[in-house]
Amino acid sequence: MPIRTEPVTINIGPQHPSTHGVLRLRVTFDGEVIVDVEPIFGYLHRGSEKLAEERNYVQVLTLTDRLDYVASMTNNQAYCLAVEKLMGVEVPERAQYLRVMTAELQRMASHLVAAGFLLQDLGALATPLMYCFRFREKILDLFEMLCGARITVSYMRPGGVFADAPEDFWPALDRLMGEAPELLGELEQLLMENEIVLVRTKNVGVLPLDTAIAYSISGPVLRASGLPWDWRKADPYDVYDRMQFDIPIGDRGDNYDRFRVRIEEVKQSMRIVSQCIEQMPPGPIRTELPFVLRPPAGAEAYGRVEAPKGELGFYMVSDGSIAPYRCKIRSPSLINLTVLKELLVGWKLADMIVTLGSIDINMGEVDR
Amino acid sequence: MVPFLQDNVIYRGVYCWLGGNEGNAQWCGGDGLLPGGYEWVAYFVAGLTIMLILVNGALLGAAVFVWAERRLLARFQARRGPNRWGPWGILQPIADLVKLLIKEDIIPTAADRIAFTLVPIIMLMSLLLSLAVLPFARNTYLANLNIGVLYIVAVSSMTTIAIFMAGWASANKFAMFGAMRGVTMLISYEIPLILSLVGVVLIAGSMSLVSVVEAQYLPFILVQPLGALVFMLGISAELNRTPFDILEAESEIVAGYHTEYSGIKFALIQAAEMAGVLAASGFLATLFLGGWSGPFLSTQLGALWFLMKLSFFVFLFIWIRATFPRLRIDQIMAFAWKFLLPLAMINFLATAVQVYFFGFYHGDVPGEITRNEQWVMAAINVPLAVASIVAFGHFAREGIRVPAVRLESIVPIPRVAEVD
Amino acid sequence: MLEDYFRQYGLIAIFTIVAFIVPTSMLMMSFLLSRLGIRPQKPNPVKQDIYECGMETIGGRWARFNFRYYMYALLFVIFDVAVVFVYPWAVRMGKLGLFALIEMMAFITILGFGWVYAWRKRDLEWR
Amino acid sequence: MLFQDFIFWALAVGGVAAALGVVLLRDIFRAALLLIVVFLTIAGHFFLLAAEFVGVVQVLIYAGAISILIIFAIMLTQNVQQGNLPNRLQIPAVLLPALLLSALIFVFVDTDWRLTEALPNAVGVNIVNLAFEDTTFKLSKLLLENYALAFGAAGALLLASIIGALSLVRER
Amino acid sequence: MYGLGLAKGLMVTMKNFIRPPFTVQYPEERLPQHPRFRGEEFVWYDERCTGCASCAKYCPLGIIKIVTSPSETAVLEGDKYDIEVFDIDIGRCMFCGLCVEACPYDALFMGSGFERGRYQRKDLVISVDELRQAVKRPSTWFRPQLENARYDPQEGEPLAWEDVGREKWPWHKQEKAGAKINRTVHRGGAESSQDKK
Amino acid sequence: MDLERFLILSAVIFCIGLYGTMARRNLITILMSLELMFTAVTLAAVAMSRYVVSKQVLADTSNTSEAALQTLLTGQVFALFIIVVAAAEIALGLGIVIAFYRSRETVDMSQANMMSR
Amino acid sequence: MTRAFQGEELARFIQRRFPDAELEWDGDSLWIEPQRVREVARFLKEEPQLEFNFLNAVSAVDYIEYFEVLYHLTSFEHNHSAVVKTRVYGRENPSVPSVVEVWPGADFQEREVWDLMGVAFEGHPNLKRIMLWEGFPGHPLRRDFEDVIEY
Repeated sequence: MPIRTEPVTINIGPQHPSTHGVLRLRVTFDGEVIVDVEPIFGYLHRGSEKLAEERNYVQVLTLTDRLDYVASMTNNQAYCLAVEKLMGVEVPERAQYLRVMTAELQRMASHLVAAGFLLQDLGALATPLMYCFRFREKILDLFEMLCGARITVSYMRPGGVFADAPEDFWPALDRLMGEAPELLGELEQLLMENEIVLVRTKNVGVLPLDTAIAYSISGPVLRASGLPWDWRKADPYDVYDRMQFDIPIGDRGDNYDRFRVRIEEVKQSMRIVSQCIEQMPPGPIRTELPFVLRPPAGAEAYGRVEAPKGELGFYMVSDGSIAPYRCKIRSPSLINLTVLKELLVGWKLADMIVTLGSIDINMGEVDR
Repeated sequence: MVPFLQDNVIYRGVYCWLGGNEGNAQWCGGDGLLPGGYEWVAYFVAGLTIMLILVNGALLGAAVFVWAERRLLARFQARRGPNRWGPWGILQPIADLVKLLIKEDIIPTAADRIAFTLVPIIMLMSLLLSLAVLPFARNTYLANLNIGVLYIVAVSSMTTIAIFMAGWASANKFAMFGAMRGVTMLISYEIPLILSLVGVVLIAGSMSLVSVVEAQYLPFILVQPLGALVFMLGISAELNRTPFDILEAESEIVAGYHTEYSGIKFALIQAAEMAGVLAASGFLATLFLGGWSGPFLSTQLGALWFLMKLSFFVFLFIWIRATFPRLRIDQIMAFAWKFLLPLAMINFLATAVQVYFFGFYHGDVPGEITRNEQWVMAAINVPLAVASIVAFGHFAREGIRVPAVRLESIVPIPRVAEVD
Repeated sequence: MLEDYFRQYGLIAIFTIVAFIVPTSMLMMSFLLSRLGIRPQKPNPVKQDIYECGMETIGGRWARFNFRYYMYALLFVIFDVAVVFVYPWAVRMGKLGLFALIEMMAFITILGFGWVYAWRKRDLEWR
Repeated sequence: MLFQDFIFWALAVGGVAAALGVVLLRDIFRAALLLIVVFLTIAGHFFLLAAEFVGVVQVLIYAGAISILIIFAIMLTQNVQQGNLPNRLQIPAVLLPALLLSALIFVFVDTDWRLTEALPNAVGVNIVNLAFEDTTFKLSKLLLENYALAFGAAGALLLASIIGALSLVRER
Repeated sequence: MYGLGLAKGLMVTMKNFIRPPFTVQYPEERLPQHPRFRGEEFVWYDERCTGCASCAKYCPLGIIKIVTSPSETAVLEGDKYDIEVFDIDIGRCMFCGLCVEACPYDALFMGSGFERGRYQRKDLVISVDELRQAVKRPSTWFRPQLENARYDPQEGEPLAWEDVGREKWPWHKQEKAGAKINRTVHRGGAESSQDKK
Repeated sequence: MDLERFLILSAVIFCIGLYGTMARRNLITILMSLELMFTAVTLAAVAMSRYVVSKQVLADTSNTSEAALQTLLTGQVFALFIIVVAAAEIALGLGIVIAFYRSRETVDMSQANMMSR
Repeated sequence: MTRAFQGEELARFIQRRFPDAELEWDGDSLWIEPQRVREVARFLKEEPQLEFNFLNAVSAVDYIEYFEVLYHLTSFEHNHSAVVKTRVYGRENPSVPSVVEVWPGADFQEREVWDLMGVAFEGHPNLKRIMLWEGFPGHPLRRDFEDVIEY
């Protein structure tokens, strides 16, 4: 008969050094091993969907910046796609290229943050995090040059982007693309073969493919489980159909694969950005639309993009007024969290933090 | 005057200054301040001088180490680090200390007040006590015990109890987690730690640290590469340094066993930890890098050589901390029991056979391994170390395989023909 | 020399007292500062609560722990005893000769059996 | 001798008080901590008795290892704070040790011990000093030659206790 | 061999140890700030503002408060409205710039400051007087005319209201501007600021 | 009085340990008391070794060879063996306590008389 | 390109399996009866020609007289997508069968819809508030929700 060890229930979060925002997990442990997990959230709930119903279509854009504040560009893109679908508006080619380019830069930044924090969770004392942030900082610098803000960009508008890139943006981008492989290579050298990282992440937090699909997992987490599914390929929006890139996928769906897939995706994003630079056509950057949009009454649209965290969708319903009747946000972070319990039970406390980090959630997006 | 006092530079200085009476004239060269018969005062003052040096050295060293670690870590991370207080921010630890001193000292209601308060005292005490046998220059030490090596291990094992007390007394689950993890890890690493020193003792023929330094014709890091490696890893586990810092893993259990500590108690625990790194570097330098002996002028510049070697190890500790993530508890346990323990065993058995052989060769004058013999041992032991690390390495690398991420360019082709 | 021995340990004893006094005096200093009003001392129930990520503690204070920790302690005690016995032999290895060497090897081998047993029974693994 | 006497009495009083605490305290965790204090004071006595190796082994094994094992066992079982209850046999439990103690003290004081001080100084050297200098060195010969069999038996005992204890505790 | 990956990692950190640090010593040393930077202390030109409150209307958070009254000459001479209150609550502002985008007269610009720390929330509200007195270094965000003129809010001179317009003030020139503002209007924004440089 | 005070101290601690083994119900306390008794005996052995000299050594006063001096340390060797035995005892004893706890959910000695069940 | 199923096309599939189902379609959306949601969901997932194994999103819209619950579906095998909707009438206790059994990923989304919109899901294993705290009055995403919280 085994010793009856009383399970210990501990709150991990909301005030914990590494729960990626104000996520609270009620975790029950037996020794070090997790028996039960219950995520409790809502600490950052701002009611974005309700707020969107009281703002006009352009104003809602500023709310989308604050969903996944690590990847505002892709949020903007998803929202703009939905509104454009709603209005039936075409976007000029140059604007599409600019969107794809910024979205890919944003993806790089977001994946770097995810990778950096994953390693922080492994206990790497901020060194890889600092290297990741150094890289990301250069991208954010470009964003500042492009749209005046680093995080909450509000760059895109329904019908295009608000402004063309300034002249000195292009040399700066070229410079970044020149030094990016070295920065990324350094990170890979530091971590990809590091035995400690390998033993900590390999075969830990394994998410089998069928479970991943059943739990509606999307984005790098799904790809790490082995399905080459990427909305940029499956249902190309903007000009992704003109881009050459690969979809990195993992073998087992463990933490290492998720981490590795993100790093590989950064490389692919670099490819896309350089293709954008090459192909960038001249032309207008914004379809002329009134400042206050009035989509036809009863129209509805579901616009989605492959955000760094997964499939980000906006389901918009219009009633013909200046504000959306309903703006439902399909946030990948929330839905990827559904599988958390499946992933964590049976693993140890230390793995819990890493697995949580490898899902790469953003509380701004989970709670909305 | 006993021989042990004659050898000791500081004792001798203080003793001669204060109490050198006629009986000691032949090596003091004159009378001291005190009249005859008061040698015990001189003796006492001399002892206190060294204690003063040790205590202040440890605490100031901890302060400097905090600063150095923060600066160096910042540089490793492409940052700048603290640089506001004083030149290069050198006064930062003082500012921190003042802040912690005048910070409210909170003891949780649920805590066991006595045990809670005793923890920082015990931690600092065991650290300071372990310094007593450290020779930090030629013939400069508080005491040269015959059991020096074991004394260090024994005294520093009291830290384990302190950590456990901290976790238990805090009545905090994170602290308890940290304490249980910490104690389990510390005791697991103590065995390889003790075993790795057997080789040193075998060659030196004594457990006294002074004899160990004197026996090092070659730095023992060459003669005992495995021992040095195991000791280094073991001691960094004992010090809760990365990659073995599971007992205060901030990303998992907040601050581990000292989650509830604040104010001056926290400062003392930190001081004990930081000074612990210095002490450990000191022991590493003494046991494996020749301590105060240097290539030249080791009599005069002993303290300097010692300090340089110590700084080398301190830098190594900081470097490792800046680079590595932390291991998981089961991996840490497996590392201790399946990797370090056999390595320590191999080292100890190999050294025993070698020493026996050389002792046999010497005939009647055992215990003295000459320089050439140490070269021979180094030549044997370095390849042995590499071989055994490779051999036992695969026990520690269970589950590591080549990275496996494929690139797929195509989305799976739909089974139903697309309608476009 | 016994006199020498006692001088050394006398110093260690004094040093023990000093090492006790140093941290204690620092705690006392902090306490005095609070008396002088330099250091604040304003306890309240929330402040003195146990930290558990900003939430109230779930369940009781005393969590009983998994016995896996105990297994390692058990192994440690036995190996510690064994390892300590190596030291007296190590200091005079040269003089003791072949018989002692073989005896020590035998001793270590016997314990090695214990180690191998624990390994084979998977007690060294954290399950 | 004054200093040694002072140390002796300090250690003795502390040790006896801590030992009383071990058996009388209700909080079993504190009792275990006091047990460590007893072990440490006894180690101090060993150093006083010129048995440095035994002293350091006492610190390492009793205070460092056995007490940890005891504390872990306490943490594994219930009722830390109220776990150390007295049973019903209080009166015999006080009487018997008291009787034994008085008998022992009587015997100790009454016996005419052959003391080492009685050993003459041979060739100008104090034999006691010689005997207790570097005890570790001398102990090794006793351990490995005079008591070789016991040494081997200790190894076997340790092996047996590893196997026995592991199989007792292991979860099945 | 086991440990090779660790050694590689150590080499990477050592390489970074030797390099100069990436971060800068902030107050003494500043990173270049791009002209489009959307920052605090909005630049507002009283002369250009008609008090139409488009900015207030398009602010997603509604933090701009405008109170206007017709000036004495307004009815007769077609003068613009007097602005009595123009409060921007910076404490709640999220610097999206929609107010600037909405301004039809190029009267409101983003600023480029970011150091407006205050102890109280009410101190964060910018009043009309502050806006009038502030040094006018507008950000080039959503103002292509400034950008084409390569105006740099960090380095450049403060701009007068005539210099910042998108067009040459067609409606003020004849019937409105002269009534209140006694200035001759003859220079275009873009060219003039280029001339200055 | 040097020897006697050590012996009396040892006796006092031994008797306290004896009281603990008899008067307490918690099995772990009983084991702790046993450890007290063990250390007390160790102390006595070491004290004997330091102060008491055997008949042969006393008789053969001229013999100051190492071998004869070493016999003085026999008590210390005994102490070491006692420590080994104590360690083995505590490991097995606590193992039994844990096994007992596993089947009864208690470490109370007064429950132990139901062992026959 | 992901092929979006037309409502009519999808309806034909469903009618073949559930002949008595009342279906409406319009453009690319399809309405089914609320009580039939779970059956249809299982059919959509298991029918080899459809294989909607991925549930993109569960949404709800408040149209005052009824609530519309939408299921955005995608098939990874065939790379096509569909929108299935259902209307629930009544503002007091609107309720739809839960599809957690079919797509476990609906768990948090259904809880969210319940929390914010007040549409209950029968058979959901753990239907409680997710964003807001227990005891929050009302469901804030409803069009007639009035803020009762005093700040």
